[in-house]
Amino acid sequence: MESVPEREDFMVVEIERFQGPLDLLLHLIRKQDVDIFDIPISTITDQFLKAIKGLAANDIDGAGEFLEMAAGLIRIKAQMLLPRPVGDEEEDPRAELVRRLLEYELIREVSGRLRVAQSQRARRFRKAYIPPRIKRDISEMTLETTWDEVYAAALHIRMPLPRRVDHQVSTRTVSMEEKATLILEALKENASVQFSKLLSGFKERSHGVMTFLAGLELTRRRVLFLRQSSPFQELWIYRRDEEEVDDELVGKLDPEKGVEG
Amino acid sequence: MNVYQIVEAVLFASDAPLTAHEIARADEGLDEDQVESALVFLRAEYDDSSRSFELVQVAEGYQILTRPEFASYLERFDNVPRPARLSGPALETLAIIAYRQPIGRLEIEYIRGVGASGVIRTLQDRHLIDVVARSEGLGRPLLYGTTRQFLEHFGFRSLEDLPRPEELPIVLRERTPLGPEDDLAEEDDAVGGEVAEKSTGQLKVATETLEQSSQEAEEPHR
Amino acid sequence: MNVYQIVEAVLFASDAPLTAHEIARADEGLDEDQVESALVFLRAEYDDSSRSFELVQVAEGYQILTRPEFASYLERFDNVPRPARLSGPALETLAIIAYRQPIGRLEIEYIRGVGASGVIRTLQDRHLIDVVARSEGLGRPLLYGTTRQFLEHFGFRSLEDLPRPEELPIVLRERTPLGPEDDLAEEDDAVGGEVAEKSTGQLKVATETLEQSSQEAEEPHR
Repeated sequence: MESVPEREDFMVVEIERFQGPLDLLLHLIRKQDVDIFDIPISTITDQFLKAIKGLAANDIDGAGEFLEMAAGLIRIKAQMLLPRPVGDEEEDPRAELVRRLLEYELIREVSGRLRVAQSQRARRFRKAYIPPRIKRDISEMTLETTWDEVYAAALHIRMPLPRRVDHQVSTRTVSMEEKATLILEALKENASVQFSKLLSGFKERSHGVMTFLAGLELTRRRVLFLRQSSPFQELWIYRRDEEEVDDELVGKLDPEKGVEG
Repeated sequence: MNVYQIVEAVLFASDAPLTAHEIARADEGLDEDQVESALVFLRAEYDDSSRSFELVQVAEGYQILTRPEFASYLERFDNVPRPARLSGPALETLAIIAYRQPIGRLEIEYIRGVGASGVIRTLQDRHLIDVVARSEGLGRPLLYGTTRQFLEHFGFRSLEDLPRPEELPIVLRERTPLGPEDDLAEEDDAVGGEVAEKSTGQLKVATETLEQSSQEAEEPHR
Repeated sequence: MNVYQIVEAVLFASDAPLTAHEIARADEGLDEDQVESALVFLRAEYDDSSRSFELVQVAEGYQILTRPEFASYLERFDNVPRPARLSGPALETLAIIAYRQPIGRLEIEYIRGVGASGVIRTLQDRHLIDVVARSEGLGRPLLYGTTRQFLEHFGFRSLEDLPRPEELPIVLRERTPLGPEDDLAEEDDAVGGEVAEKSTGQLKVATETLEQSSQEAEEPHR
């Protein structure tokens, strides 16, 4: 971890270096060693805005994407300030952003590996000069296909569905409460549990998402914390305070409750 | 690293014959004489170990080439085991073209839901279809239709003979338009059209695609 | 003529990796097993005789390539063709497509946070990706997948050579969608009011695509 002597200097980032707003955001977060599961949204938003200052003027390709992200950050910041009703199971306003950042971080990692693979492959050369050979015209080959085959294929052609204008919203059948209970149950026995363990037996993606969100929510309430030693390691959920691991907690997911000190 | 190995690597990877002088550029420590000896050594080695390639000297320099006696295998490799039958995608595409001709690639792709340039090329190579016109639409895309060989091969006197029973999917039985304009505009994505410049970009992209695919036709398939 | 010589000649005369099945086309009497044994034999022979090239398994086939340690010599020659390196955005986009194929443009853009149509077009032009299907979702957007050329470019034998799922963070390992569907709806704003699609099964479809494309490659390599 390199030291950051001057916060102000650090903030002068060359926007051109970044592949896009997520790249920049990830840079700001990782550079300062803040918890990605508990992003100080206000600070990060300010830094992001500062970093993209003058962007539009420079006429950088994709400036709109940075501005879009800026708007999103400001929206999240505002949502964080709003008091949330007791028992509200709406997700942490930051949750989706965290998911995107983690996924983007992975993609960045993978693309780094692709880059390495590309260079390694580029050290090998194939036979370059290959004398041209006379190839028989494909039309000289006897075609065995019969009309019956063509017709059979014709019968299977189906007109694409007309585009629908309305948007389908699937009902959320998995509740966060349910998943929070699952996590707390698991933490009764042990001080920590692997995230993947909590997913075993559930096939649908929504379970993964909900468990993750419940984890985030409980982290926010300081009931537990999530740790990942590095991007490619298993995600671990740790119990923060034994006394607080209580079934009652699940019932009152109250923003005020968890914030102590 | 032996000199003969370096020489071999250079000849293998070069797309043109190289003189001993040129090969010597591979390494500061190399001179032409060393390269010449390495070439003699390599030539003998390829002969002694019955390699199917040999070191050949042509006017412009040296090259590694397969020996002439393998030509028949290479020719067979190039020509023989092509499927004498059309693949599923090719059959489907042919059916669409037969019933909806003249039809452009984008429309075919719209109906099939996947790219069609490779299959169209195959069918063209087989002389079952051909470009029959050019659309008046944006980019004036090429329109395909069936050929006389198509009729001959399947034993139809004319296109009127194509069966059109009730069981045929409506998209083939009736030449109904494929839907609102934007459906085909959306299709522009197939060739990478930008959302922002959808209307103007389309023309440009379509033309590029045509040029590109005619270039591709000369390249071998993977 | 020995089998191994025929196999060698064919590999030597091809500019792309070939499967044992493809190589077997060279002679009627050849079957895949014979080709496989010949490949084992050739590989050992190249190693034993310190050839500067070796038999490499890549892109679901075999190819003769120079050994990496000769790269520095070869890079000095203009006559030695080198594949162009891909840009950062291209690599990121490929990474996304490789893992989540088949995947549509909007989802790629959401994951990267930037527009993707230009990059997608470039990757398609270079035959690293292709349209492999069409989503069943709204607007039936095109879905992209990687090609054999993709494997070749990175020297992968198959998609299995990509970093293994166990190495990936849990969130991705479970191939969590980008969020509940309503999250994607919100994202519409970011990508220009289009409707987002969902991705379905990933690696399975990719494999099918590869099989299909090798089937469709009705023409031989040069």
